[in-house]
Amino acid sequence: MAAVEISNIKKSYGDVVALSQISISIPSGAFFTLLGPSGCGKTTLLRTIAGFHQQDSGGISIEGKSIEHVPAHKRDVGMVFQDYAIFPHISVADNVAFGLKQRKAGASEIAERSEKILKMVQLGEYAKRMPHELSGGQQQRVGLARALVINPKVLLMDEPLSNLDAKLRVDLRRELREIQQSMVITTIYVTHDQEEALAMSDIVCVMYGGIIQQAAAPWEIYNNPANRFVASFVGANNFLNTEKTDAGISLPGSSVALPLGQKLANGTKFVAAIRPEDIAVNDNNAGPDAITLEAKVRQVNFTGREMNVAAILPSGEEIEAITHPSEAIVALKPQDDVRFSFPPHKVKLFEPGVTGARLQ
Amino acid sequence: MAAVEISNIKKSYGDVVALSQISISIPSGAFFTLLGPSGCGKTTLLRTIAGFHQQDSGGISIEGKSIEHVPAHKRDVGMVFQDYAIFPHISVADNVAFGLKQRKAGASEIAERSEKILKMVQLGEYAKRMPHELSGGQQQRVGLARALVINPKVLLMDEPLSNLDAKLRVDLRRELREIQQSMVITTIYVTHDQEEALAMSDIVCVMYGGIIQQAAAPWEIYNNPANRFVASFVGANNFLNTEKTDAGISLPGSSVALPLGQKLANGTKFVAAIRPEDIAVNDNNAGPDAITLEAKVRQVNFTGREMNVAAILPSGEEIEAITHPSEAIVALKPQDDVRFSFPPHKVKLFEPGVTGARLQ
Amino acid sequence: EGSVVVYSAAPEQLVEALVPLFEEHTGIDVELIRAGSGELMNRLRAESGRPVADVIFSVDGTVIDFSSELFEPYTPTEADAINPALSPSENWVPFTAVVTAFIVNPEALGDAEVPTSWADLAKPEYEGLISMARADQSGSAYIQLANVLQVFDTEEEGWEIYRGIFANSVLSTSSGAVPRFVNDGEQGVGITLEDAALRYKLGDAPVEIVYPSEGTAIAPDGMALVAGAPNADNGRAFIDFMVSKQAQEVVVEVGRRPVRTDVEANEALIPLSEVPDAQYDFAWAADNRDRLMDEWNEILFDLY
Amino acid sequence: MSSTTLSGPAPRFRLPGFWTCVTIAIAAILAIFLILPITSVFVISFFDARTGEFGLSNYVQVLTRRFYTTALWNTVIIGTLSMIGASLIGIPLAFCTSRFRIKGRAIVATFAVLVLVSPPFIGAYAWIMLFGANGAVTNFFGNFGIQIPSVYGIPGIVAVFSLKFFPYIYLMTESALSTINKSYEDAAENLGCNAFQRFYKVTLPLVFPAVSTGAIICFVLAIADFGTPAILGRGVQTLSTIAYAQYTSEMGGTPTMAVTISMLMIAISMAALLLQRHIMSTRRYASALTNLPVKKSLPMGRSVLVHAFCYGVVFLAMLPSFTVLYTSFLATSGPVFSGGFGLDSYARILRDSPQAIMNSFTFALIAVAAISIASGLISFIVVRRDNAVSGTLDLLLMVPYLIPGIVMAIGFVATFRHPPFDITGTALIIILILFIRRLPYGVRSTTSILRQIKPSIEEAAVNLGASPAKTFATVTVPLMMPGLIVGAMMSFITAINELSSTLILYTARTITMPVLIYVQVINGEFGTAAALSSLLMVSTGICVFIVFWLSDRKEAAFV
Ligand SMILES: Nc1ncnc2c1ncn2[C@@H]1O[C@H](COP(=O)(O)OP(=O)(O)OP(=O)(O)O)[C@@H](O)[C@H]1O
Ligand SMILES: Nc1ncnc2c1ncn2[C@@H]1O[C@H](COP(=O)(O)OP(=O)(O)OP(=O)(O)O)[C@@H](O)[C@H]1O
Ligand SMILES: [Mg+2]
Ligand SMILES: [Mg+2]
Repeated sequence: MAAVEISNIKKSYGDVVALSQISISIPSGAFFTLLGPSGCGKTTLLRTIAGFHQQDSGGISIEGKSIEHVPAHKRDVGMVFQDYAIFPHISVADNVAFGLKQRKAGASEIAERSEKILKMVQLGEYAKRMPHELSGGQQQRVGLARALVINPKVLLMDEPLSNLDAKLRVDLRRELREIQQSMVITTIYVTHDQEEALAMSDIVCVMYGGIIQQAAAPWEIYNNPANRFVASFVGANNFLNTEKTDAGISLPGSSVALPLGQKLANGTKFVAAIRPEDIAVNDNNAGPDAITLEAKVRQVNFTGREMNVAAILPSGEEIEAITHPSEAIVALKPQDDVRFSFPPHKVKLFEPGVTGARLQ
Repeated sequence: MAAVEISNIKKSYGDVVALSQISISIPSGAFFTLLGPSGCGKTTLLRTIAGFHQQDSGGISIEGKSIEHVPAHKRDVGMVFQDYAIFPHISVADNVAFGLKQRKAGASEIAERSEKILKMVQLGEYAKRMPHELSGGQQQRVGLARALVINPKVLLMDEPLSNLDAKLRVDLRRELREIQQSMVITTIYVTHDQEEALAMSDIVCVMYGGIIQQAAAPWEIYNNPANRFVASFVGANNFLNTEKTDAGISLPGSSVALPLGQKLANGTKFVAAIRPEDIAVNDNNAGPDAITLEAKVRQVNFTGREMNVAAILPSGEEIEAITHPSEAIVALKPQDDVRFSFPPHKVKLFEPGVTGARLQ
Repeated sequence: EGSVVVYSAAPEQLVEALVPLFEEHTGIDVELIRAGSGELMNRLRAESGRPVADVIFSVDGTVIDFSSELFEPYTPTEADAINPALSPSENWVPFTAVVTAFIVNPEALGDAEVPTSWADLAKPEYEGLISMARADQSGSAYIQLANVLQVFDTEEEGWEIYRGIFANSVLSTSSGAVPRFVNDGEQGVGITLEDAALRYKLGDAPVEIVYPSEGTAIAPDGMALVAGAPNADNGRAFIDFMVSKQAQEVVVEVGRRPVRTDVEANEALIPLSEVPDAQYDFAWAADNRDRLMDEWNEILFDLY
Repeated sequence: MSSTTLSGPAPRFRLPGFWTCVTIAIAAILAIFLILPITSVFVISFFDARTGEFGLSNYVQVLTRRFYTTALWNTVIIGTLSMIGASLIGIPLAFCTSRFRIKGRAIVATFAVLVLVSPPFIGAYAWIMLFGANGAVTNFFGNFGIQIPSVYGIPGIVAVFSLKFFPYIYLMTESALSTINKSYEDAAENLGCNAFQRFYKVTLPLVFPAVSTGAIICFVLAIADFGTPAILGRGVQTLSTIAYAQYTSEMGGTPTMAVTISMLMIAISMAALLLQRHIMSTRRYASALTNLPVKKSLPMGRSVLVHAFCYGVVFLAMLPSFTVLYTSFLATSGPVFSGGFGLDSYARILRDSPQAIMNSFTFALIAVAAISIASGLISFIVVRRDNAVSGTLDLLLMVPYLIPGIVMAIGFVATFRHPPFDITGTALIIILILFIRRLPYGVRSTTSILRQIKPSIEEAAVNLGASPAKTFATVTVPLMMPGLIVGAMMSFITAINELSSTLILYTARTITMPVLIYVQVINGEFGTAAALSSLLMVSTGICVFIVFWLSDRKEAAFV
């Protein structure tokens, strides 16, 4: 039985449709991430599950029970807030104990469980502190402890790491994942950071415009994007416009045919996507079956592990390659001629439009 | 002659030493970046050059002239602010013209130069707009135009991109670099983002604790860090503790000797650094001259272009490898045994301590 | 022809009627400061180094006698026409006779009878029904105090009665508010001035004027020239005008008793001869002021 | 290279900068017009009222005589109860208007502000006209045999103060409630709190700083107000009525006891303020505003209740103002209302009081001009120059809030009646006291807007070649303008309504409307007093409107 079952949820704010026909089934113990750009409806969905507002239609059930008529304060879902929302007027220990007190737990039980959970988030010594005496990352962990201590059936997190700096974010996401795995707690996590989503999740659910674009394991999302939106939002990608002609489909400047079902009509427009890390720069070993495009360098950036070569194709389209750093590539200057090559099977085809469907 | 010559600058705020003994010489036309963690004194140094506060000792000269007794409003250095600092009550054109008016330029000259510079930052049509009608990136460019139009001897920028979102940041850093190169203007740029520093600069100057750790070209900084701090702050790195014994230096769990001058005394402690991208995971082709370490997986994260394998060595030290994604690595689970291998010549040795010096 | 600065404790309607007349008559501009007599004396004292005012107008004479160093004696040109009984002091010139009276609103009295004497007011049935101004803030209230002390056989008896009245009273910060409260029915009896009560009566308010049977103070309101007055001549002209027949007739119109023997009182009032006269002793009131006020303060401290 | 350095300009003496000069000037002004008068009053309180000997005898007297100690208790009780009463009205009202959709919320807020700025003193009489022994409302209910509780005595005073001062709590709490991070409340709900638990366990503690600041203001004002207890007290003495009575006593002389009592009042206010600061210092509430609260629509039944409460409260609080307005249009015959309506009262004030009307506007406008200039400069020093002087300035500007006007005025008289500062009796002394007493309103407004202006904008101007003075004039001032205007309006409103200090300083030439209203009221001349008050309310109302129109956080500008 799925831990959380969402069926056909709709929600509008006046004219703005925030969610349309959302259906999700989340297996027990999974780390499930809602990923999408700002305004796509992630927070709305999460808050609907928490009960902070009512959906227009559709149902939610947790562990098989519909929660439609359960008010927010009785839903037993834990929530970690983006802005921490640690009560600033009470100590760390009191923050953690807050939910237990509401549940009328005994004093000794409260003390014991609070202590245990604070140790788990490595804040054992901070129990007596006031929230303003903690750093951002520590506050975030208090928020997590406060949500976990009540043994919620589901843990909800709305961009819990987005206010932290880069290094801390990476550390905390590991910790979060470890705690989630050790407690085996079903988690719904909201983020707009694709790297975070890929790195943490069992299932990534990409949303756009209130609609689910794809829900799958990270590897699948990255390597088999269901549509152009997913391909562009998750990881970097080059999109080149092309068209089916009598000769089949190829890219301007190259005669190598792109793989494609032959059923399509002549004149149909497509978008070919190729990930920058799949492109080789000035690769003399590229065989005749590789697609090879000539371009002019716009800028070359060294970023440590990688080199980033941005160039302009004769068509005026911009194309970018990411390669291992090498002295030869570092030496490239703007306006130099450059040759990009990549195997045709790495190219994916989509229908035009932001959410154009995947072909093949 | 260097465009900017900073000699022996010291500056304290009460007990806090913000800058100690800073000496820098910046060649004319260079893009010079101050890189360092929060609180290392970057802003303090920049503001000292701009004249917003007085150094305790030491001198600054621009184009050979000391500016010690020149008040801030007469220094002729352009500045681009992190929070844009566009005058909100006057139009874009008036913002750009502000500095020229202070210099009592004629009306026609003002109009001409403002127009030219606005075109250069691609805001030609926005001259009449009020600042609040512009996006963050556009405001940033107004700030740039306003600083450039007075033909400053030096251009200062304090984290000008840090308030923008990730995608725009990458776009704007390309544009910034292009404009700087086309105008050949000496630029001092402050950032704490090492990727940004590497990608944009002619010279990167890494600061820590008010002291310059290393100033060199990006490639040099990444590949030849002068001390442990630079090695850890620029790019990712694994640091493993070791010690010189009679047998020479090797890592615990491996018998392959690390390259090193033989002059050092037995018992001396070192830190061996290996970049995660130099480590191969479960590589069956690793030869006997490669260093091979056994470890237990802690977490495996897929981030799209890369896989991140964090593991624990028998010594309890943590080690991380970054590799190309592969199904085999995706399949790794926590607690699995894993074998890390890397060539000894990729290992760098440092003295212990945060800023331990490079050996060899 | 210049101006004159007048510190006045006179009721609004008197000032409104007289000042424009004076200005018209003499061409001198009047600058008027209105306040209670206590406040005015404070100001005069504060300003004594460099006086601002020329004349103090319509305050209780004892107040002037009490601080006579602040003033310069002056005899008006028509001094002869003034009733000598109303002119007991060299220090000041009488301007009008002020008669203490009760203003009574029978509707607001509840079960209590309309009081007819000071002794009545001390009876317990008037508890909380009497409105009275503070003797330390209002000149007329001080007169009332001295009045009560003078009409009984001994001063002790007077204090006994006064204490009773005090205990029954609600103190008001100003004498002007006393008849207002009675008019509004907030209180039943007000100890006030005859002319103030008369104005309400003339306005058809449900009030009566009662003169206490033991005797009531018929006190001249005084005016005096300020020592070192910046416009001393205009000040004298002001004083002269205020005792003139023309001015005194206006005084009568607004309900005050004239000081001149050749001007008749307002017909809505009973003749002065029928008012029970307490033969109010100004000199005694002035001489004993410190002592009486100390005693008054003690009562205040006791009661509250 | 080194040769260039050598030929550089030799170190030379630098003139004190623009801001250093301004700081010195401001410090001098505050020292002369704020510290000096207060010190001289303070000194007076140590000279025995009778003997003139130096010592603590006045304080001993005040702290041992039953008369004074009773008054002290009355004061503390009235202050505390009024503060509680105002909180009991203000907090629920703020909660309703910030959390529920209220039709005409702007009207509620406007009335609340108008209550704040209604003319002083006359309100208490209006209450008597309504709820006195023979008041209109009392009689109305009396007809049905219903006995209305007395408006007199401590309960009446507390009720009137609660209704008069609740807007401070309401406005401050409202603005805090609408900027509180909603995540806190969500978190509480998520952890199992129902609506009521959420309010008292989380929301209320979070707005404590605002609530307590509002409460302190109520407390300070309630203990300093002498008009209401004097009129409604019926024998209840408070420190303020005694101080005023002593000052205006016939006996004259140095107002030693009045001053001593005032010092006691200041000490009580100060103690209350320090207590609040102490409580606040242990908490810190900064939080990001990522999740703004939303206003809920209520179901019909509850919505009606909430609306009735909101409108009921402000209507009740506005009653005295309405009464005054109504009274001003009654026909009069002498002091008695002769029945029917008429414009007699207005005709009379136009005839008799043009001087007072002129004065009021002239003084307030001049004072406000000075306040605007000074507050612009002061706020720059306080906000931008982080040094000992700026900290002291900030603290010093709290002082006028705590010092009753009467004390300030006594201080002015004591200080400025000797050459070379002999300005008693002039318009200048009134303008100066208005300036010093209302300066904090201007500074507070400009300070808060300046805090929102990033310093980098000014640095940008300097960097582009503008001198510090020029930067202030061309960049800072235009950006501060909304705050300057709101501050100017606030100080204008409060300056034109100022009574307690001008009452002591005015002369014939410098009488103002509130003073005239006071004089008229104590003389029983209600009609003209009401007409003058109405005039004052209208001009104040216009300013309120302008502030509403200009300021973002509307009502919040008033506290
Ligand atoms: N209270 C509201 N009233 C009206 N519209 C709203 C409200 N809350 C959200 N919306 C709109 O609903 C849509 C979805 O909003 P939501 O907050 O769920 O997005 P999100 O995916 O969480 O975005 P972000 O990453 O910026 O947090 C947006 O278009 C938003 O503008
Ligand atoms: N006005 C000040 N008063 C006291 N200490 C200060 C002040 N400004 C900066 N410091 C301290 O001086 C040190 C250097 O500060 P600086 O602002 O130069 O750092 P930074 O490198 O720019 O950091 P960031 O990346 O956070 O902007 C820090 O320790 C900081 O706390
Ligand atoms: Mg969101
Ligand atoms: Mg900085």
